[in-house]
Amino acid sequence: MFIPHTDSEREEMLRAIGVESIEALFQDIPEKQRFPQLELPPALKEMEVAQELQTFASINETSNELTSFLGAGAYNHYIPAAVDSILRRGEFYTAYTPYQPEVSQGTLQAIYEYQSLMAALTGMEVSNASHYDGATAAAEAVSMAYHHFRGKRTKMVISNALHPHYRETIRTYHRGSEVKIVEDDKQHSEKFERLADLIDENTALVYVGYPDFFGRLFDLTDIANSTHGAGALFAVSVNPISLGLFKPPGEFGADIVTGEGQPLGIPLSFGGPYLGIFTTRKEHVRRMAGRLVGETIDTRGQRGYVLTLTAREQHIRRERATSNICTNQGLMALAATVYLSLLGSGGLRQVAELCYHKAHYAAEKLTALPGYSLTFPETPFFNEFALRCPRQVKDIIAFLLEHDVLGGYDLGQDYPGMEHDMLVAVTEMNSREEIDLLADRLAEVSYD
Amino acid sequence: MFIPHTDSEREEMLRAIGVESIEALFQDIPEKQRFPQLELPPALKEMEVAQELQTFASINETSNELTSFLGAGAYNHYIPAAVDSILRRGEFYTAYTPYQPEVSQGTLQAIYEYQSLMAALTGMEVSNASHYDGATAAAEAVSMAYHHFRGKRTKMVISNALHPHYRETIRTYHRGSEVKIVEDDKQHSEKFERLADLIDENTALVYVGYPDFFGRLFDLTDIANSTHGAGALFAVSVNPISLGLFKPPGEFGADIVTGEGQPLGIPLSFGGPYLGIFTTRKEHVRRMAGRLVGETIDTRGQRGYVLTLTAREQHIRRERATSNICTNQGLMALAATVYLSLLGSGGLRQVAELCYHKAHYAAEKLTALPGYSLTFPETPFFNEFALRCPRQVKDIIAFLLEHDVLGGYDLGQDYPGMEHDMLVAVTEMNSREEIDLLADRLAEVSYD
Amino acid sequence: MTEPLIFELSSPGRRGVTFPEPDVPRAPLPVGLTRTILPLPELSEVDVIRHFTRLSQLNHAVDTGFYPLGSCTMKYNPKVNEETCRFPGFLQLHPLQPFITVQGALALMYHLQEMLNEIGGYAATSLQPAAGAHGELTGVLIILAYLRDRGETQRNKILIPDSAHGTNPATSSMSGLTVVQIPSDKRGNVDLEALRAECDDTLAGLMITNPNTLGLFDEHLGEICHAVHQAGGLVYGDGANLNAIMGISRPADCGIDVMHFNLHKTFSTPHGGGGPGSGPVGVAQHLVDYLPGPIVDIIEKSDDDLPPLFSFVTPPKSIGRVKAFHGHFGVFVRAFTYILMHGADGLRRVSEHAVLNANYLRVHLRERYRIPYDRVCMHEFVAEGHWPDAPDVHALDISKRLMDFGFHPPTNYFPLIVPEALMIEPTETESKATLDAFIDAMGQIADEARNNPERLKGAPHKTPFGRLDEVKAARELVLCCQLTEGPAQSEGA
Amino acid sequence: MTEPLIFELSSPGRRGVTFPEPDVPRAPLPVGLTRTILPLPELSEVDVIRHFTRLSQLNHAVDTGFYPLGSCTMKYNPKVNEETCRFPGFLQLHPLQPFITVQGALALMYHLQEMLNEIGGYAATSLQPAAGAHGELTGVLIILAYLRDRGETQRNKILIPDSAHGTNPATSSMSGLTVVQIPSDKRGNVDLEALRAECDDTLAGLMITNPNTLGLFDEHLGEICHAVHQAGGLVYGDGANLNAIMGISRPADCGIDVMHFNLHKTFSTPHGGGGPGSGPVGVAQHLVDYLPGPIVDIIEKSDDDLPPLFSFVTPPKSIGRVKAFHGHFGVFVRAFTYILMHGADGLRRVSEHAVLNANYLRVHLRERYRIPYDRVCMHEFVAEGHWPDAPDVHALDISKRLMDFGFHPPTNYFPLIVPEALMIEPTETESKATLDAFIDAMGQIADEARNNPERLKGAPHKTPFGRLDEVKAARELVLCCQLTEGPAQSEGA
Ligand SMILES: Cc1ncc(COP(=O)(O)O)c(C=O)c1O
Ligand SMILES: Cc1ncc(COP(=O)(O)O)c(C=O)c1O
Repeated sequence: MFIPHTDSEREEMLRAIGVESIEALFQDIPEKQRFPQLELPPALKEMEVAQELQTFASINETSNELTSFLGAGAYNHYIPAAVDSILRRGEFYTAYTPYQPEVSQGTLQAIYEYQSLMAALTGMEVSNASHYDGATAAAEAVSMAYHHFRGKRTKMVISNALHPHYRETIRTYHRGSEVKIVEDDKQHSEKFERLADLIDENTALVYVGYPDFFGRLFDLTDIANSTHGAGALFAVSVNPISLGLFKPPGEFGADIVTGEGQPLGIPLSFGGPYLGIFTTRKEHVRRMAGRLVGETIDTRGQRGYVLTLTAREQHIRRERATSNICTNQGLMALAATVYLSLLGSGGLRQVAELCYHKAHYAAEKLTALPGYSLTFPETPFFNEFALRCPRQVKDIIAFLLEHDVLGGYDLGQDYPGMEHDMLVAVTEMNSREEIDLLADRLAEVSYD
Repeated sequence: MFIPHTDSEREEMLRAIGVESIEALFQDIPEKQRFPQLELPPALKEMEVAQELQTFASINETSNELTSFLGAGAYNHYIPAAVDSILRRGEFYTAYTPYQPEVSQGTLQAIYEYQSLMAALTGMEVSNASHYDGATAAAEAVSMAYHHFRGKRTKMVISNALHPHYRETIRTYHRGSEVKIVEDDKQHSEKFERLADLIDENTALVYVGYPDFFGRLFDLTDIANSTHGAGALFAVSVNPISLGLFKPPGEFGADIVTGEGQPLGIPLSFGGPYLGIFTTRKEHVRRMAGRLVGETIDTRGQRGYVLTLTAREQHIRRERATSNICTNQGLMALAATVYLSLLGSGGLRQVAELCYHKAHYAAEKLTALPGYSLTFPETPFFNEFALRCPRQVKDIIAFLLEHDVLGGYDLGQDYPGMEHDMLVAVTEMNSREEIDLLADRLAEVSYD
Repeated sequence: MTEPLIFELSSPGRRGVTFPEPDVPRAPLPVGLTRTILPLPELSEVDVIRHFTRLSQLNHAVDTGFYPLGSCTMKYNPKVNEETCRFPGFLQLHPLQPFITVQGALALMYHLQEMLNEIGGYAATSLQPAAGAHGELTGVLIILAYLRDRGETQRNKILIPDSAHGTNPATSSMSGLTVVQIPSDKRGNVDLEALRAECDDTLAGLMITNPNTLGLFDEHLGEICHAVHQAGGLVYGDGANLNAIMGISRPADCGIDVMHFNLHKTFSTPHGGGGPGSGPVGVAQHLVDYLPGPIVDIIEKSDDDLPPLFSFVTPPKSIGRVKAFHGHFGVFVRAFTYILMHGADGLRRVSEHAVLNANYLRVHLRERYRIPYDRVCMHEFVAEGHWPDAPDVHALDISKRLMDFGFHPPTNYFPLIVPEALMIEPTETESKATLDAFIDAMGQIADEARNNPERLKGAPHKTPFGRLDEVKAARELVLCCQLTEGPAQSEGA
Repeated sequence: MTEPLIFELSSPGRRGVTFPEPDVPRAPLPVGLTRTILPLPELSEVDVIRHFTRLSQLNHAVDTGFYPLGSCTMKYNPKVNEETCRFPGFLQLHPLQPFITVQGALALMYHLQEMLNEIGGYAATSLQPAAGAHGELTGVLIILAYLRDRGETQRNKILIPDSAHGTNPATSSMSGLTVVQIPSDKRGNVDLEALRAECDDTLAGLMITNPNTLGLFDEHLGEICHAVHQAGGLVYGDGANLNAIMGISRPADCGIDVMHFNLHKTFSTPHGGGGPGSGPVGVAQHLVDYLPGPIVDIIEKSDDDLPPLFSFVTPPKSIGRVKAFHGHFGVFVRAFTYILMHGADGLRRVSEHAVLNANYLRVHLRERYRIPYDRVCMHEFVAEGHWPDAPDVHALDISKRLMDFGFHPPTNYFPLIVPEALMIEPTETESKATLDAFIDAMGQIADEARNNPERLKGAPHKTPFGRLDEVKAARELVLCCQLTEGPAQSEGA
């Protein structure tokens, strides 16, 4: 078990402390509130708990047992076995934030490599050591923009096609502040005209998804220019896998790139823990939240790494900190680092291409069925697309589930009027047969 | 992938060697036999192979999906998660035999601890670093006895109740030698009278199981005395879990103890890799086969460990070696070491008790059913017992399987005349409900 | 030997993992959107494994030795947790699957919510927050939503003791509140008078850590909460130190209206080299409707044959979600496993032994170190890492020297109210033998401070790296590397 | 810092793992048979994890660095193997389950048998042998059974080249055969004349390793096998060096009647710090009936709807089983995974690059080291670790000094026919960068042998341990420890 004390050791220790019993150590607690009898299930031994948890697990139907086309911000990618074999190393996962660099170079160098990889992938100059997830990274980007203008610009122009959870999280984070969130509508054209119309001299930030929640990819040049023309910052939320194939936001002039890092070697795990990516330009580094690792040398002349610019952080700057973040997603950042190191540029490109080609094959197959069409037929997409269906998506999903198929995501949940639009995600894990199967099943769905 | 060479590196290397192509390196092979086209399945990528193997795995019905009472030399025990977490450490499993002690102290000290644990558990003085399994350990014990008498005694008296696979392995190993194997019959009494009768002045070794293949436990005092009285060596094959509760063979005066170490934290894994335990008295150490680790110090005065008495082994003594064994079961010995370290004396005793009490509950339940009785009603047993059934065991097993119960082992396979005797094993993994379920099912089996 | 950077190990064209060729026709790529350069490192699998294996060995971790990092509860992380959270039935669940396909996961979350409610004394808990600080933000936003809902828009002041963790004030200002710092009294409690003086009708609430960061149970906790409540404010509890009081005292019973739990501290989930954590927030009845959604509830009660039906529901006045999806499920599985293995008595034993260990260290170390608030402590205590007769030696030197003994240093320079703070939290999973060895090392260091201060100033000596130049790092700001040709293998001699 | 022994970390009454109380009545224990003392160590889980984690870090391993241990094929062990072999559908199978419940496992074994047949050119393969030496014993017993079956009881002589591994002669004498050693010729081949001289009617056979332990493909292999066959003997192939010739040459095609495969060498299954291995034995048609049983066969062919039905069968004249159950199934899963990932072309590429790497090292090292049989080698080669102008420096010193560069030394003092042998097998999984770094280190060592021989004699310097006193170990024979009170924690300073 986990408490190593033997009876005699406990006695000896109490004697050293000079108390009669362990209970005596809790005199400071008012008697009325002391030693409540908690009602919890009886303690299980390891052997029993493993069986009990297996029971919980086996009640679920996994994305592996079902044929899954569900994405919407979390994707079923192949995770090379080497990733978890590194994550299982106790030296990594049972350490904490590397406050003491002399005995934490493993973690520190890995974070430094993570920062380097994220900067390279997004085409930006600096990366922090992680945020909680894609949603909170977006919320932190909004804070950063607000602080960038020292509160003088308060308007945040956010694409309605940014992930609904991210938009909601941004709103929650900024409930108490002066920040004003404005959105366009989902139908904005390739030129982001509606979004651009919202930009004014009070605008601190313009935020778009790339790919957006509907899987769409736009050329961001014009919207970046409009944003910068108004003196605002331009932020882009990405799916990192797509950057194996598509131009990084940095090339479009983004000031901030955030994203959900889950596709980079992190299991679905019912929604977490995932990884919030955050990169920016060097000029903004002091206003960026989160931990940061920098290169230096040690007393023996060896190259090494330390947490740096800690004066931005809550433990030093307290109420004037850039954010309250402390514990981050260290191990998930390590997963992404190992994943990208294994795949390299060739492997990442291959995964991105597989997703792209399979998704396009699926789109072609499904739109060939009577009654089905693309919701946004004009726009390029990456590995996910909105499919207009002949019946309400919620019925279609229920029908598919009867055939052990996890259909896509019901867009009507977030976008009123889209009750017939299903977001279909395809990854390298979906075989052609699975896609054909989906098509066969969908063909069976009759019109209303 | 696993071959790191890029095209340009390959070119450079060929140039350095001074050949035009890789093919040119194989000139020594006669052309006729060079570059055969092998017919193997097309190469799969990691992602595909993981799915493919999952398909093979899922076709099987595991001892976890079924309710299992199958033992007969391999047992379904709980393996604490900490065991595999150590076995997964690359520093352990991707190293080899610790020939170079300066960079192998991890393996060496772990083996030394293994030797110490095995000696303590069996009540003996020295242990080797492992044999392949319980069967080959037994075969090596026979060789050792033969060499002990320098070939002057050739008769090996072996209990017919030793595991049938072990007896067969002993015979195979000694096909080419002068060794003569004689067995008693399974019905020998608690006093081993029949076995004792076979002992004479040509007898080198007397071998018994403890518990034996039928799960039975005997007081070994008399047979040990008879053996020693004739000047022969006394060997005992054990189930190590039983030694958490029962007198170790060392206390009965055994000269050699062997056994199958699988129950000590090693998964069933369809029969292997397992662990051959081999311990003996110090006087025999030079004739013991297998690797051996001893304590010493290094040039800096630190306590350390090395392979020792290597002059017994094949790589030094060649045709005069004690055995040909080279690669052994290192990682499995590590598993047993971690398992025993976690359980300690208290935990091992607890497991042994659980097995004992549950098996006895099962015996009571099952023999209360009409038509069922103990085959050996007089003899104490550990966690396994022979159950006389009202029908042929092979039919019973088939019937139970229809109800997702893995019945016991059909003793008729090895012991003619025992077609109605089923060997039933019970471990801490079998709940009372499972045992009751077995009883319910067996009650349904009608008489012939 | 330093380890090259992953980029320095790269060789163009090399591949660690490859994927199958597409089994579908290739679609044309959109013009002008594809990327031309993708500067990622290229390695084989063995290079990657060696690199990260060697890196890992440069870390101190709970799995390699004692890690008494105060305020962080670096207890042992049971290995069975690492198995259960990896069961395919958990790992391969998509967060947006129809609820009917994830009843096991929902049941687990529901039971975990209930367990945390019971441990903290709360009416409801949201598992969504990702870490302690995230829980703080959630809790403070809940307090604000509650007050605003009652029309109390003028309440913009939050009180924070001077011993508080930096996340407390940072959270407050993120939430738009004005922070007023409250001093501590001589016994390490919140200064009750100072607190009362601020209890007016601009008060939104108080953020309190109890046991506090000195490791002390505030002797006036009841009065403090009462004062805040009287003034119309609410009390937020920073649950970082819950490891001291499970089954000993329930925060809600003491008057704390809302509190976050740290699953990565109290409930043994691993710290991951910085994260992930998980910071569920529990609330008393009056705040239940404000929790971030969704949380898990039973939507159809069980009957004889059928188990209950679980689903996500969003509380009616929810502040909204604080992150995507439902929180750190993988961390929940570990914490749930841990709680199941302990039960009520086991959790109480955990807290009892955490406190026993801290006091054992305290009474031994006070022989050589000044302990400013020296009374029976809870799970941790704070010593001063400085002596008048060794003026050059500082807490940092002691910390670095401890590394030579195979120990991770305590938390340094926090809480701010103790000069040269060494904040020591042994946790319950350490044996007396380990504590004794630590006491010996601390004793030897106290000797060296007088006899051989250079040994401390130059420490650590036996770690793979010596002290690192933090000034240089902050000045030069080299924050990422570029693809360069570098040494492929480190050298000997 | 040395690590205490597990027994020294023990504290009586401590528990690492506990089990539930029995859910059945306790049965009385048999009188006089129960044990009174059980002297096992008593630790908590964290103590155990720390102990073995720290121990592991004292090892060099493939996962930490280059490991060119000749004859052992220390190639990289793919991580996916470690996952597939742990699938519950494999791990939780009892070896004696009814065959109908284990069709997946049997199919895997059947396909692996077939694959090995194809790679070696054999008619049938038994997967049962546990390691290379065990395969040798199996193979030699098969040869004997075959000969005895034909009434040739006089054939008791086995020929073994002087370059052979020690397991070959040891196996032969275990099998009751008389070993005659055959010298090697100047080009490192078996001396054909010497061989022919022994080819009489007492000949049982020849054990040959090809490529041999010098890393050379015997230029007369065909003639050798022919000579043995002519004399009525059979040829056993020690397959330790198969990594050089997959898809390059099939041993059976060259006349080798029976051969063992080393799954733990050629097929990338991990060496486990000494094992487990797996040594399947392939045989040509005339020996098929003698294989140890059981092996897997199809007992009902597949038809349109149904897959084939697999079961165990025992060959009619089987020598009998050589161990319990069916062999190292967990190792089979890894090897099967590996072969599936490579296919025919991939395996050939493996051998090609193993040979490329060895020759690359050879041509660079021969500038500084004598290579006695210096011709194009296969997957390994043997250098002399000694120079006339540095008489005090030996192969062992070079080996120890290599450790300071982060490399595992080559195999020392084997094969016996090369004085001061350094047997170097890089394997195909090492990159040119690693080989170059090794060449540099070997060059520096060759310099030091002249300039600074003391540096070599005193090596290693940078490992956690210096040279160990083997004489003391063999003299004092301390082979296990007893429960004693010991230091619980290692010390600093
Ligand atoms: C007292 C206290 N409060 C809050 C926090 C922040 O918690 P987290 O790091 O999980 O965000 C910490 C972290 O160490 C802490 O010690
Ligand atoms: C040439 C040769 N033959 C046989 C063996 C014995 O194989 P194993 O160790 O698998 O028993 C070895 C082992 O290293 C070897 O190198």
